[in-house]
Order: sequence, then structure tokens, then C-alpha cells
Amino acid sequence: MSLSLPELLRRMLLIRTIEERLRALVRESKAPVTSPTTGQEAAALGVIDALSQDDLLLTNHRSMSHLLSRGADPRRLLAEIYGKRTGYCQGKSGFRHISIRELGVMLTSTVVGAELSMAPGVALALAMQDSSAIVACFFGDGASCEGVFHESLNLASLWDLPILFVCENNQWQWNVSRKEAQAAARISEFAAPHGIKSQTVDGMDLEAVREAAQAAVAYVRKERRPFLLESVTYRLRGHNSIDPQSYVGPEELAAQWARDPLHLLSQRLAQAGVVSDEARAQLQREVDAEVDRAFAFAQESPFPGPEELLADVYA
Amino acid sequence: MSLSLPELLRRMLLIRTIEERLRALVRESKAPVTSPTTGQEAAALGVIDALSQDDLLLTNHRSMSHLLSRGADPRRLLAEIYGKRTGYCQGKSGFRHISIRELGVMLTSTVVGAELSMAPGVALALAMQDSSAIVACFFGDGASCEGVFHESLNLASLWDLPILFVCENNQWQWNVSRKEAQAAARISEFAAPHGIKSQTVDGMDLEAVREAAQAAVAYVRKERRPFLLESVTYRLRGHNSIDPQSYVGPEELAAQWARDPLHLLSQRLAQAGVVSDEARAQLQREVDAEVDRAFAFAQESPFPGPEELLADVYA
Amino acid sequence: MSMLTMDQAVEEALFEEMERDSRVLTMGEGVVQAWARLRDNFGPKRVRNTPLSEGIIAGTAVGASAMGLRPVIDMLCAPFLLYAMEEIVNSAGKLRYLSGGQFSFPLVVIAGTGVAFSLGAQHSHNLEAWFAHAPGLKVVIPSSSAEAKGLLKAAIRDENPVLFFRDFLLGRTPGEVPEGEHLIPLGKAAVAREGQSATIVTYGRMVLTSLEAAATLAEQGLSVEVIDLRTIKPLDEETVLASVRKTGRLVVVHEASRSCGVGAEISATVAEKAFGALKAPILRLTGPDTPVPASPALEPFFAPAAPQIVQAVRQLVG
Amino acid sequence: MSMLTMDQAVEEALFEEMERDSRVLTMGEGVVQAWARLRDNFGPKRVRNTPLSEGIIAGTAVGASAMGLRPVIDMLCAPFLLYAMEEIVNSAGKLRYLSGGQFSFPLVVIAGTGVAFSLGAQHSHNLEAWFAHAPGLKVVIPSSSAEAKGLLKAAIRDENPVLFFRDFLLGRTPGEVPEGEHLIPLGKAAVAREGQSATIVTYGRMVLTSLEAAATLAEQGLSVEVIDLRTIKPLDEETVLASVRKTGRLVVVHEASRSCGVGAEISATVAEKAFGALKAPILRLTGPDTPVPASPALEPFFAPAAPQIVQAVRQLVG
Ligand SMILES: Cc1ncc(C[n+]2csc(CCOP(=O)(O)OP(=O)(O)O)c2C)c(N)n1
Ligand SMILES: Cc1ncc(C[n+]2csc(CCOP(=O)(O)OP(=O)(O)O)c2C)c(N)n1
Ligand SMILES: [Mg+2]
Ligand SMILES: [Mg+2]
Repeated sequence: MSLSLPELLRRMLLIRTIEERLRALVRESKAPVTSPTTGQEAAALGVIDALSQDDLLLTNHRSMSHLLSRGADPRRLLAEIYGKRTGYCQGKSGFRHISIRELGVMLTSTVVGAELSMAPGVALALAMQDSSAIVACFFGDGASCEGVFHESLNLASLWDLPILFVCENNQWQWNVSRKEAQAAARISEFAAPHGIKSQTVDGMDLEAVREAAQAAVAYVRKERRPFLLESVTYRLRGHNSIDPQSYVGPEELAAQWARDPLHLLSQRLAQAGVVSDEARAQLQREVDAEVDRAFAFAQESPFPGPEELLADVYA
Repeated sequence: MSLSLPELLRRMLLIRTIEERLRALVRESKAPVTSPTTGQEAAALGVIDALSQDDLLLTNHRSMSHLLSRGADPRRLLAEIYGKRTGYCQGKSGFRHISIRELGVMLTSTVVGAELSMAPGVALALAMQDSSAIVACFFGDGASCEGVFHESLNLASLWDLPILFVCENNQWQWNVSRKEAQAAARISEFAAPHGIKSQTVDGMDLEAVREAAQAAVAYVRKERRPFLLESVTYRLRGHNSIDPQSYVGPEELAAQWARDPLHLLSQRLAQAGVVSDEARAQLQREVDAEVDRAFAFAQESPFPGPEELLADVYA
Repeated sequence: MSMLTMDQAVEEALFEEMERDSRVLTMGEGVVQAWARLRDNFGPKRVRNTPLSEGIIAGTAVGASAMGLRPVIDMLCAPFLLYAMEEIVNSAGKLRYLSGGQFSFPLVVIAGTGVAFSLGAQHSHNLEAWFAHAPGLKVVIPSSSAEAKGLLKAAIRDENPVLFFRDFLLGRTPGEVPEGEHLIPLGKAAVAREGQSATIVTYGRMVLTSLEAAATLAEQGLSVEVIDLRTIKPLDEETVLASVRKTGRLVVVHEASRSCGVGAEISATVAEKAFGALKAPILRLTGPDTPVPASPALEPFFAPAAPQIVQAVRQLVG
Repeated sequence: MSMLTMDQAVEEALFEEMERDSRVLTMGEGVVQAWARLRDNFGPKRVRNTPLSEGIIAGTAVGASAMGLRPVIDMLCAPFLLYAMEEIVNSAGKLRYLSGGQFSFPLVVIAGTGVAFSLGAQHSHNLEAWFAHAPGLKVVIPSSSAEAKGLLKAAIRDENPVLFFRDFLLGRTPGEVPEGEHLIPLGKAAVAREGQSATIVTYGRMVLTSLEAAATLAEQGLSVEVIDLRTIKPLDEETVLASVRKTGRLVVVHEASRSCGVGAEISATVAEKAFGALKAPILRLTGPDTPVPASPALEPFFAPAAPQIVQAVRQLVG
């Protein structure tokens, strides 16, 4: 997509604003529980900006940054989260498994690892259709603990599948720290034994992620081979919007908030004179208004009727 | 066990003789189908000789070399293969899942990968009982394609489990060549990312395997950490005793037969004057007689009665 | 007696059994946080957070139980069991038999079940029937905090692999729980309410819905017997058959999908062994053969509701 | 007509469908050797040996089918499906529904089933009931080479995920198979033999055993109807109910274990919808709730045999 820096900032503001609004509303039980991507916006946006329109994505339960980066309509996205008929999945999904075929967001599953098990088939279809498109498969550090991660890497390597594996290593797997769950120092190290190239990048730095992603995407597109990109990021909020994060040390959390990718980008764009503080305040006002409209749309949209319970089981 | 070289040769002769006899008998439908370990005797015997009596083993469908190396009674082993009541599993198992608790051969499954999924629990029990024993988990190159292989390595590393992972890389996964199934050059390379030490050894050379195994066993026993030992070997016979191996190139097969571990050891012991050709001929005669008795026992043993169908489902 | 939610009752049962028997240990994703009291009392060796790897969690329980430990693993939600079917069904369920009885597998698998909280089909999927169909396993589903404590303690002491399904909604519902040694034998159903004119056989959360229906029917002058299976396998045929022989009418109620569910097994057992006593068709009220939708507008229609049960019973006696 | 074993009929169906539709591809461990004719004709892109990784084989089929390909995967033996339950049940079975109908999954999973060759419980385990219980899947089990061809061709053309179970013994049994375009619609049962005094509902290899029993009963002057379900899900209730309404007596026969099996579903359906027509209890003859033993001395006792079926029918009409 190669968006301008101001537009990238606007999308990060949009993501952050929607998720913080959801967190506020859920406390008043005015919104469903969701899984915030706060802290991971750059890791998502930087990669998705490096993709082209006809590339395909697989994501998971923590998808807000992926969907909005890809250009999802906040109104239909929130409508889905509220379980409304106007949502992208007609309300059947809720926030956990939102796929948006018209945007190339395929087969979202909330079962950890499923994005990895389905990605090779999507890529195989592209290969057999001689498409130049590639697949970007977003997964968490926890997903890399599921054996199917390795089965997916092996098959992608063996069959020359054009898959950009993107691990958002946010250091947490629900309330379990990655160190408690994984012996590996870096998730990218799992690629080499399967004959796959990889890179680890600072997932808090949008421009660093974008640069690494552009190179990785070019490689996958040209070589028709998989690549594993690990973004070292951090889950700044709880596992979900009602998780108090009681298991996270305050110093650790404070240190990580200091790396807040939105803050980093804003600062840099201000210093570079690309987006002044005033301009950013203006962007924020526009985003707030858009978010107001989106929530209004979602909240006012009709629910699916009871007959929908039995619909779309079989094709 | 640290057996003498003549005794090691005798065990290899015993394994080879029983399996070749089974192959001959199955053609006359006088024996059940089995999965020969021919070519892999040294890879099994070399490791098991390095274990002590109280160490525990997990094996799989291709277990003949493991069981006989560990000292299984050929009579009860063959009785099990024939489905007789006098077999180690009372005939319920047949050749595919023979476990022999009295010899520390635990939980044999014929589902590829199951040995890897169960090994950590066995080792965890040893750890919690402060035992000095270790677990040797034997699996094939195909099993390393199952995701649970990596889950097992990760947990063993994370929890400091005393497991010697032994991969008998025999280049075949049923009728599929390893190269067609796995991108990795060496299976031992999967260990490092999980923080596990490993080594690859020539699985056709009994003394080389034994030396590597002794070091690996000492490491696991002392450090209470996992280790991955890969034996590069070859499945000289078919996947099972009625498989004509039509998918294997004759030159390749001839070249591998030239590496026959039994031939190698015999030659070496003859040259070193440890076991002369006459002595070996004598050993062979004793083995033949023992094998005759074992087959007679198995064939004459009674079958389990129909009531056994419903026995041992629950404890 | 103390008032505990089912989740608290589960923790209490675990606490008592871990105190009683040093071979009991718990493993799973986040058990350290879920059962902080256990971690504090019994330490990191016996209360273990695991990697996000259901297969190896279950496989490790299989190996450990064969060695004499008594692992209790928390698999969080029933659909996550699908990563561990090989270990639970092919290993725990079959290796005792295939080894001629050399091994036993005293392990407990806890999994959340039930349609709740707009979780959707990948978190809400009632799978108890699968484990009843597979050999070598036992299956229990409590309908109250007290049952949860009694059944879990019995499951931990059982020598066989037991699937323990914990309903998400009941998990947060308080109920009276007997202090200390409270055991409910596996394989025994409970008559939750006595009655004469019809039998409702059910389990888990649907016991409450069925009792609600029975109360309504009582007001309408119809006395209905409600059987709480408690254990799905082994099934307490005697209690079910005795009730149907008395009432002559049967409605089976569960939340799980209809095809090849536990309701089918109950109905078929009665149609074979108490046919002579039947005065009317056997009705099944179950969840539909669909995934569970996440929309709060659809979710409530998945499970059978009290009015439907009332109507079904009236249809039988009508 | 040509004489083909069921395995040959499967290959012929695959051959014809791959020729007809370039979107059809086959994947699995050893399919290149098993279906050499397909590899020779359609090349390595469409006939793919896979790693020994059932999870990713199934997951790849899910992803590929969502993209418009029509993968057929061979999982060899039903118990190996246990490594792929997540992909088949949570993904293929649920993601159409959860996505509001955005995707469909026209894939076929072939798995060997049946008690045979002393394989033992980890190769022989009849699991069809599980996939009937789970939402969004279809399940077929042919009883002959001709059915195998007709059902597999229809399964490949179906827009939904279909489990196709292939009996090991029938796989080697020759039978007449119609040449070319031979399709058997999913969801339709066949009356394998007409009769008046009792109905036997069965499927797969047990159809042959049941027909054998029916022949014996005919000699004894008893006319029995034998229904071959062909498709386990969706179930052809009409055909089953019509037969029972005619005969008034039902015996359900299958090799799979009893608890929560397909027999339970058939029995429960009849006990609800054709109760008035029943003149006798509904009997189930099934495999026991045990694993399958490998011993050649025990294996033959696992599946129901013709004499037991004869006895059961006589008991009903007696
Ligand atoms: C197979 C499976 N196990 C457990 C869960 C419950 N769960 C949902 S998200 C999550 C943590 C996932 O961690 P990670 O993959 O790192 O993704 P993150 O949540 O950090 O984005 C868990 C355990 C699940 N959804 N699926
Ligand atoms: C999960 C599973 N998939 C497939 C099979 C069928 N099968 C039995 S042995 C085998 C090959 C195993 O290869 P490897 O692990 O290298 O062991 P080897 O046979 O070479 O000793 C296969 C595919 C099985 N038993 N289990
Ligand atoms: Mg994470
Ligand atoms: Mg091999």
C-alpha cells in the first residue's frame, strides 16, 4: 500500500482510539470484551503497508491492528464486534474470528496456531493459479509453541510456498510469560533448520518494521519462497479488555510504555517536521469523529434474527 | 549394560536372524507381517548398551532391535507378534505396540510421534521422584515431521527433563523418501533453537554409535537436561516384511547394503581377532537354535480366549 | 457447607486431593494464575504453567500417569482438546488395553464447556459424546459446585483417564459445597427431582433448566422426574431405566449438538431395554447441528430452554 | 461394468474427477505410490506426497479449498485423523459459519476404517460418529466398489467438507463398478434388500454381513429389509422411517463402538419419529466399547457377525 507517513500515523491513531474506547466502554458493559493490540500497531501496520492489494492475510484473535491497517471499515468492524447483522461476518463471529474476504483477510481462527495450519493451503492455491500474490500469516509467540508451526514451516519450505510468516512476539501468551513457555531465545531461529530465511526486528519502530517487511515481501514475491519475520513487540494492555494485567510487573510495564510505537512515531514525525503537534491534534480530532460515527453505527445496527442460527452451516 | 563385543555381535545376529526368518515365513503366510529393523541394529544396540538397567525406553512400530537389544525374551516377543497369550502383551498388541514394563520399555505406540508426546511425562515422573534414571526416546525421521516433536523438545528443555532423544534417521517414511518429506538437512539441527545439545553419528557403525551414546547418556544423567542424538542409518528392508521396496533405486540399495552394520561389525571383530569367522559361525549356530526354539514356543503357544476381548479396558 | 462457585469448588477439590496425595500435580496454560492458592501451597513442581501446546500437555499427562503420578491438566476450552485427541484417545484410551494391562493412566483432563459469553464455536463446543464413544475413557459433567467437588475428587482417585467438563456459566455460579471429604462415585446418576408422569434425563447446566421446567410443570399439576447423569460414561443405566419404567415417558435434554450425542445413547438404551414401559415416543431436546454463534442475539437460541422442555413433556403426556 | 476392488474404484473416481476438474488435487503420505496412475497422468503438482504431518495436511486442504481448489487428502487410517481434528472440526467445520458464509470448504478427507489384518486399535478405529456429531461436515461410508466410486465422485463435487471412510477389507474386495459418470447423491440411503417383517439399518462392510443374515432368515421364512445408509450425515431419515413404518421392527448394525455411535442416532430418531409403528424394542448390534485387539484370535469377535444378526431379528419377531 505504501501509505504516507501522516496516513500511517492516522491509522495508528485510529486503531489506538478505537481500542481505548472499547476498553473504556467494556467497563460500563457498553462494549463486548475484546483483545487489544495496543503496543503492536507498528508491527502490524509496518508489514501490511509493505503488502499489495492482491496479497492475502491470515490473522487471529488479536486482529484489530491487522484489520484496520488493511483498510477495514471501522463501522462494519465494530458492528461485527457487537454481533450485529451489519458486521463483516453478519455478527456470527464477534471479535475473535473476523475474516474480511473483500480485503483479502482469509480464514481467521481464534484457535491458536490455526492461522499457521491454513496458510500453506492458501499459498498453494496462489502457486497453482500462477498468481504473483503472496500470503502474510500473522501469529503470536504463543502460536509458535504449537507443533503445527513447525509443520507449516516445513511444508512451506518443501513446496516453495510464498508465505511471509510474521510473528508478533509480544512476550505474553495470555497470562503466561513467553520465557515460562518457550526455551528459545528468538522465534526467528526456528526458521533456519527448515531452510527458511528469517529476520528479527524492533516491532515498536514502524519505519524499521516497514523497511524489513518491504525487503521480506520482495524476497517472498520474487523467490516464491517463505520467509519468517519476527517483530519484537509488547502487549501493553491485558490479554483482553477486562484483564487487569495483575501478573505484569509495574516497572516492566512502564519501561515498555516508554517504547509505545504510537508515541515513537508521533515524536519522530514532529521532530522531522512531517506532522506538527497541531497537525496531529487535528488528525486526532478527525479520528475521534470517525470513531464516534463508527460506534454509533455499530450500536444502532440491527441484530441478526433467530433464523440466522441455522444459516450458513453448509454451502 | 556395556556388553562385550562378542555379546553385541551375538545380539545383532539374533535380531537379524529373527527378522530374516519372519520375512521368509510371512511369504508362506506362516508369520504375521512385521516392520523389520534390518540395517538399524547398530543404531539401536549402540544406544541401549550405553543405558543402565533402571533407565526407561520408549519405542515405536519398528522396535525389534530395541526390544532384543534390551534383553527381551525372543520367545515371549515372538509369541506377542503371533498374538498369543504368552506374549508380552498377552497377544493384544501384535508387533506394532509392544511394551515390556519389566524391562523398562514403556508405552509403545504405533502412532508416529506418540513416543515423543509421552516421553516428557515419563521423564517428569523420574525428576519428581529424584531418580537418577533417564529416558531414551527412540523415534524415526518421519516422527520428526510431526509437530509434537518440537513440542516435546521445547518442554524437555524448558523443564530440564532427562531425555535422550534418539532419532533413527533411516531415510524413509513408509514409501516416502525423507527428502520428499523434510526440508531439513539434518534432524539434529532442530535441537539448538530449543536450547538443546545434539550430535549426528554414523548409525551403521556400532562402536561409533555406542561411543556417542555413552557421552550423551552421561550428559543427560549428570546435567538432567535433554540431548538429541541422530543416527544416520538406512532401512535396508521394506517398510514391512511384505513390502517389495519397488520404490527404492537398486544402486542406492546396493550401496547401503555395503554399509550393513552387521557386516561391518563382523568384519571388524574378525580383523581385530576378537571374533574369528569360526567363532562367528558357532555364534550363528547357537542363535539359529535359540531362534528355532523361540518360533516353536510362539507357534505352539495358546491364543487368548474370546473373553479377553473385553479385558483390560479399564483399570 | 460453604458457598462456592464451581470454579472455586474445583480449586477446593484440587487443594484437598493435592494435600492428601503428593502424586497429584496440575499442569496447563495459566494454571499458576488460575489456581494461585495451589501454587502457593504446593509449589512450582506440582503446579506448572505449560507452553501453548495442548498435544504435549496431554501427552505428558499420559506418560506421567503411567509412571504413577496423578496429573490433572486444564485444557481451558473443549475445542482446544482437538489438538490433544491423539494423546487422549490413541494413547490414554488404548495403551492399557494394547499392552495387556501393563499400564494404567490415572489422569484427569479438565475442559470448559457450554455456550456462554459470546465466545463462539471455537471456544464453545460440547464434546462429551466423543469421549463416551472412544474406548477406555470416563466422562463426568457436574451440574453444581457440590457435584464438581465430589466428582473431581473421585475422578482424581480413579485409576483411569477421566474427562471432567466444567460449564462456563456454572463456573461463576455460587452454590453450597460440603466441606472436606465429599466424594461422588463415578457412574452413579442422581435423581434431582422425583416425579411420576415423565422422566427428564439430562446433565450439566441443563439440569437447572430442566428443574426449572419441572417446577413449572408441577404448578400445572404434572409431576416430572429429573435425572442428573453426573457421569456420562460409564452410564448409570439402572437409574435411567428404573425411572422410565416408572413414568413411561422420556425426554432427554442436552446442550450439545443432536446427531450422535449423549441423548441418542440414552434414547437408544431405553428403546432397547425399557421399550415395554414406554407410553410415548422418546423426545430429544438438544443443541442444533450447527456451530455456536458468537452474536449475543443468536447465542441464547442454541441451548434448549425451559419452555421448550415444558412443551415437550406436555406433548408426551397430552 | 468393470470388476474393481474398492481401492481401485476410489482411484478411478479420483481419476475421472481430476480429468473433469483441474481444481481437484490429491495430497497425503504415499499418495504418489498409492495412486501412481494419477501421478503419471496429472503430474506432481496435483498428486503430492506430504510430510508425515496430518495436522498440516488437513490444514492445507482447508486453506486450499477456501481458495477454490478441491483437495482430496488421504489420511490412511482413521486413528491418524486424531492429529488433524483441529483443522477438520474447528476450521473446516466452523469457519464458514463463523465468517457469515464468506468461505466454503469443498474438500474430501479419505480415511481407512474397519477391523482388519490384526492392525490393532491404533489403526482400526471406526470414528464416523464423531464427524456426524460435529457441525458443518458430511460423512459417507460405501459398502461396495460401485458405491465408493459414486459417493467419492459426489463428495468431490460437493461444496462442503466430506469425510469418506474406506473399509480396509472392502478395499481389497472386487466388485462390479459402472464405467464413467456414476454418481450417488450424498444424503440418500439405499434399500439393499426389500423385506416385510423387520428392518436392518447398517452401512459399510456390515451391509454385507447384514445381507448374509437376511439370506439366512429368508431361508427360515423371514423377510427382512436391509438399508444401506451410504451417507451417515446428512442422514436419510425418510428411507429409514418409511422402512420401519412398514416392518415395525428395527435392528441397527455397525462395527463402531456402541456408546454414542451412529446406531444410537438411528435408534433415537426412530424412537421419536416412528414410535407408533414399533412392535418391538430397537436392538443395536455394534462393536463393544473397547479398543480393537490385534490378536487374530480376538479380532474376529469385535464386529457383529451374521448369526448374531439372525438371532437378534428372530428375537424381535419371535
Ligand atoms: C489452541 C488454543 N489454546 C489456548 C487458547 C486460549 N488462548 C487464546 S489467546 C492465547 C494466548 C496466545 O498467545 P500468542 O499466540 O502469543 O498471541 P497473543 O495473544 O499474545 O497475541 C490463549 C492461550 C486458544 N485460543 N487456542
Ligand atoms: C500418525 C501416523 N501417521 C501415519 C502412520 C503410518 N505409518 C506407520 S510407520 C510410517 C513411517 C514412519 O516413518 P519414520 O518415523 O521415519 O519411522 P520408520 O518407519 O522409518 O522407522 C507411517 C507413515 C502412523 N502409524 N501414524
Ligand atoms: Mg503473545
Ligand atoms: Mg524413517
